[in-house]
Amino acid sequence: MILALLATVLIGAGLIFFIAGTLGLLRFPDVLCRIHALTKADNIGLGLVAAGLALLGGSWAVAFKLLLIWLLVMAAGTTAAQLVAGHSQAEDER
Amino acid sequence: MNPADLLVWLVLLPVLLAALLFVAPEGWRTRLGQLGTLLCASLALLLAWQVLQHGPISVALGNWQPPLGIRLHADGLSALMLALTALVALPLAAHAPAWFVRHEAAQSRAGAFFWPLWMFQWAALNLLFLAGDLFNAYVGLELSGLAAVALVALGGQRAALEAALRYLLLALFGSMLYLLGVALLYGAGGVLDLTLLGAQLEADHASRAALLLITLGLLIKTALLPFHFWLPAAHANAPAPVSAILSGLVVKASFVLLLRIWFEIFHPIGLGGAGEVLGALGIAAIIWGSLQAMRQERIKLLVAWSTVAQLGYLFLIFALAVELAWAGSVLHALSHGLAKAALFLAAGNIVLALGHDQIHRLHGAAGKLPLTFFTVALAGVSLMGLPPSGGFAAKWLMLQAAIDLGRWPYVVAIIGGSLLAAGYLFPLLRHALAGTHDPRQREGERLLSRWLEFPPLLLATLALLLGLMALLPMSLLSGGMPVSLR
Amino acid sequence: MNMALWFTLVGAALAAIALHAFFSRRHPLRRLIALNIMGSGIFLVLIGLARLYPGTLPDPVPHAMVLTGIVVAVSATAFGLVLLRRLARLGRGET
Amino acid sequence: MSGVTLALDLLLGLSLVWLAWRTLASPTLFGAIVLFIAFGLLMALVWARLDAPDIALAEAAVGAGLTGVLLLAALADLQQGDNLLPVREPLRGWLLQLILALCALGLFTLLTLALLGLPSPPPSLAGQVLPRLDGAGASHPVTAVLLDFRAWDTLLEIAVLLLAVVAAWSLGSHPHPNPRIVGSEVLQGLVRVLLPFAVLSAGYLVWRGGFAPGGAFQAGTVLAAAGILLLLSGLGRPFNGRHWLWRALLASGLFIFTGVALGTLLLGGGALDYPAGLGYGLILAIELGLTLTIGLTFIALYAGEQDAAEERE
Repeated sequence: MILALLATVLIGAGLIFFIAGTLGLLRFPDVLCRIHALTKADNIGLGLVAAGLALLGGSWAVAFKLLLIWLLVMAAGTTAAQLVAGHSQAEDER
Repeated sequence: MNPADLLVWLVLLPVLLAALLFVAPEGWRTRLGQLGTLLCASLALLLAWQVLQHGPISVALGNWQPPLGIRLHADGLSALMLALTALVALPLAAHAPAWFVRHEAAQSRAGAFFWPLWMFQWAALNLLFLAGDLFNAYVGLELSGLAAVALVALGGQRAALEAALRYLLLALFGSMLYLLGVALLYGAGGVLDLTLLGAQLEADHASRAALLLITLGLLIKTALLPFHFWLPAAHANAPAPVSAILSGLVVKASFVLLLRIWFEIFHPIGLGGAGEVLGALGIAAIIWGSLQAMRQERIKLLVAWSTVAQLGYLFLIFALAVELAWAGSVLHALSHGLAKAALFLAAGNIVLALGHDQIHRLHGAAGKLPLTFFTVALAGVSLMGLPPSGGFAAKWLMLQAAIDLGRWPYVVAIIGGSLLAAGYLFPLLRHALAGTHDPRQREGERLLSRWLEFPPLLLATLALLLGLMALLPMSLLSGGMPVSLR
Repeated sequence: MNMALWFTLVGAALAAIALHAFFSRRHPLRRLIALNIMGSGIFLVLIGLARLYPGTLPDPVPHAMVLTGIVVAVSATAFGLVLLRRLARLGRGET
Repeated sequence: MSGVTLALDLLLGLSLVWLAWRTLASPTLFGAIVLFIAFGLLMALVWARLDAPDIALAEAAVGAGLTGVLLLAALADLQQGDNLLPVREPLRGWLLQLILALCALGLFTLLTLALLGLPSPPPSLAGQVLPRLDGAGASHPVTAVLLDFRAWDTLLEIAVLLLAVVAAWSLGSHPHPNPRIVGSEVLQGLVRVLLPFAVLSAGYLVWRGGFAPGGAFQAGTVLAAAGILLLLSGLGRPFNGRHWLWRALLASGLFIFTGVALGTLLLGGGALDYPAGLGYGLILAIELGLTLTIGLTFIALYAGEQDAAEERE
């Protein structure tokens, strides 16, 4: 019961980060700011959701898989953000 | 070999050959392709013989019987279409390499890629002629469509690529409509096997909608008027051997599938009223296609528009739903397949030899290319439906069916169509035969090698002989007549 | 309303929208996208029908059909795109 | 709770339709492609909702991922200079617009009537499949249908896949997409990390396919994604189609599949009728071959054929 409550809180908090990130993506003026909002918020947001789900999953194996997913998404997200930023910088300099 | 195994071999052998031809070095492909053609064609003729001797043959793949498994089924109609494909493929195997070598404008690699693509097409055609399962036929349609588009694109020029792209988009759209219809039929009947579906279906909303979608999808692929607009550009801009395959065989595959679905599933549940529409469209195609063919300046476009007109005859069966018309329709598919393949190969030869394809500049060309224009004339006899050709026998059967039923518009259309065909074929021959003898032709130099000239002549002769031997296909067909027509 | 039936209707709507776009758009890239969306709509109809089967597991036959359909669709799309690129390069005068 | 899921299903369906509309109406090609990828991801969610995890995996990987990459690569190529393709979308006449709108509406009405009129529950083959799973070479029903009951379809689908490569290569080589990210060290770092994971998860997916959602298609696409990343990062080079070995590898899946079909036929059992006890092994062999072929095929379709001469440039 306490576990379920904790999980709900974690997932809810994660969703708030997602919403904030999405708002930033939509409202911020330029590419770099948008990336900033997106990656910061989504990394933590996904982490919180994954943590909440891990509590609900009920086994270490599930928790480990969720951890792996979080790490891989962070690695991919970081790389993509870096590539987009580099591309936008190159466009600006042209 | 077990006769049932032949059905599996007829699909798998060309698939295997296509893969081998792709892997083989480009220099080996012609020989390997010719050898493979010989093998596949013998198997097809052997199967036709078996069906003639012992009646229809079925095989359940993986020994899983329908409704769970997939069934291949060879009846008289399949046997005839398989044999037609083999009879077109054999002369083509001699003609195509010579054509690709001579044709300078094509990409250097077109000849090397022709073989694997054609083998894929052959596999798809055989599959569609044998298919007993609606979804399996969908995969066959996609295989055939993609191979056909790639074959058109072998032309290499901008016009060929544009035609190929348009063909691809419409072919895919047609398959989508077909698949949507199959999905509805599965929802309504819970099976994919053609025969089982026919026994199970009722005339409800789902089957009516499926009828409409499947028919539209296959009409686009068969290019019945008003869905013919992609055909002339695609068939006229493709390399000549490819045009022969597309006009002679590929459009017939979707037609045969439609014929089966219509008479095994929909006709029994009494949606025959829609057949009148298809028959009327058939008449319209005969008239409009012929009129357009008369207006063409280029040989290959004329021949392509003639295909639009001749495909119209095939659809008369949907309105004249009786045994005689069924036999006439199938016979027409056979004779048109042979004659049109001959005509396209001959047209390609004329373009190769003269360096242009303008009809009004053909003045006296028959003197330079007597054999090729003789081929054009022979194929024309069959297209116009003059005795003793296969075209004559086919039109005679349809005519008799129309008279028996008292359907006078169809009688007029069948006879008028022959006159219209004469209207676009005679000017071609008149231009070629007219004119003075050019002294330069007298040097005895052959403009075309015999590998180029004899294969189309053979095809045109076969189209002519079909009329004399019409009893053979008729006896094959009588075994596989759909129940709803008996 | 039944959830599976609802998604079959969504599939029907997707097919109808894509049909409209396929004929009202001219750029081949857009028309290929329209065909892909039409395909998704049809697949949705099939899988919805499969889920209407009253068991714990859906009917696997439409699932297999859709998996086959997805691979066929991507093959055709990929070839269409290569054809498109070839045509574009021809238009730019490259070989 | 059911009220919430109902609302979510309604929302999911409506957003799918809305996203499709936005995709098709998008003013720019780039926008259309990006929205199409998003559409694919939403589709994956719907598949999961409809208890179709196999298709959810395939849609996310193939439908959204691979098709998206292919579309973007083509767009990058098309936007280099003028070409023959229409740039502007001329507004069609109102009559045509009206007819088209009526056609679309007609199709929707036709389908709705047909679907609502279906018997409930509709007849299906599920009752045929489930009792026969014991005799099949795979216990996961979808894999059993794909590679045993209807293996013939799958064989021909692999033929379509090879045909797509042959067809694409028959058009001649096209330049490997060469965006600025090639050579990015960050990307190379990521690829080095991801590559072992990709191979591992491809192997896992194939093995899993025998008894649970997964299989050769999903695994092959994971391999293809790894390969495309290798190309993009500049760590790998496109393969040379002039070498027969590459072509043989591309065709290997089809060779194995037709080999099994003809082998079973020649041994007298009937094509694709796996001998008792060998079903599982044969299916696994076919799946491994398919995984490799599917992976290589998608890479080949993405990168195009590279002539040895062009590679040296």
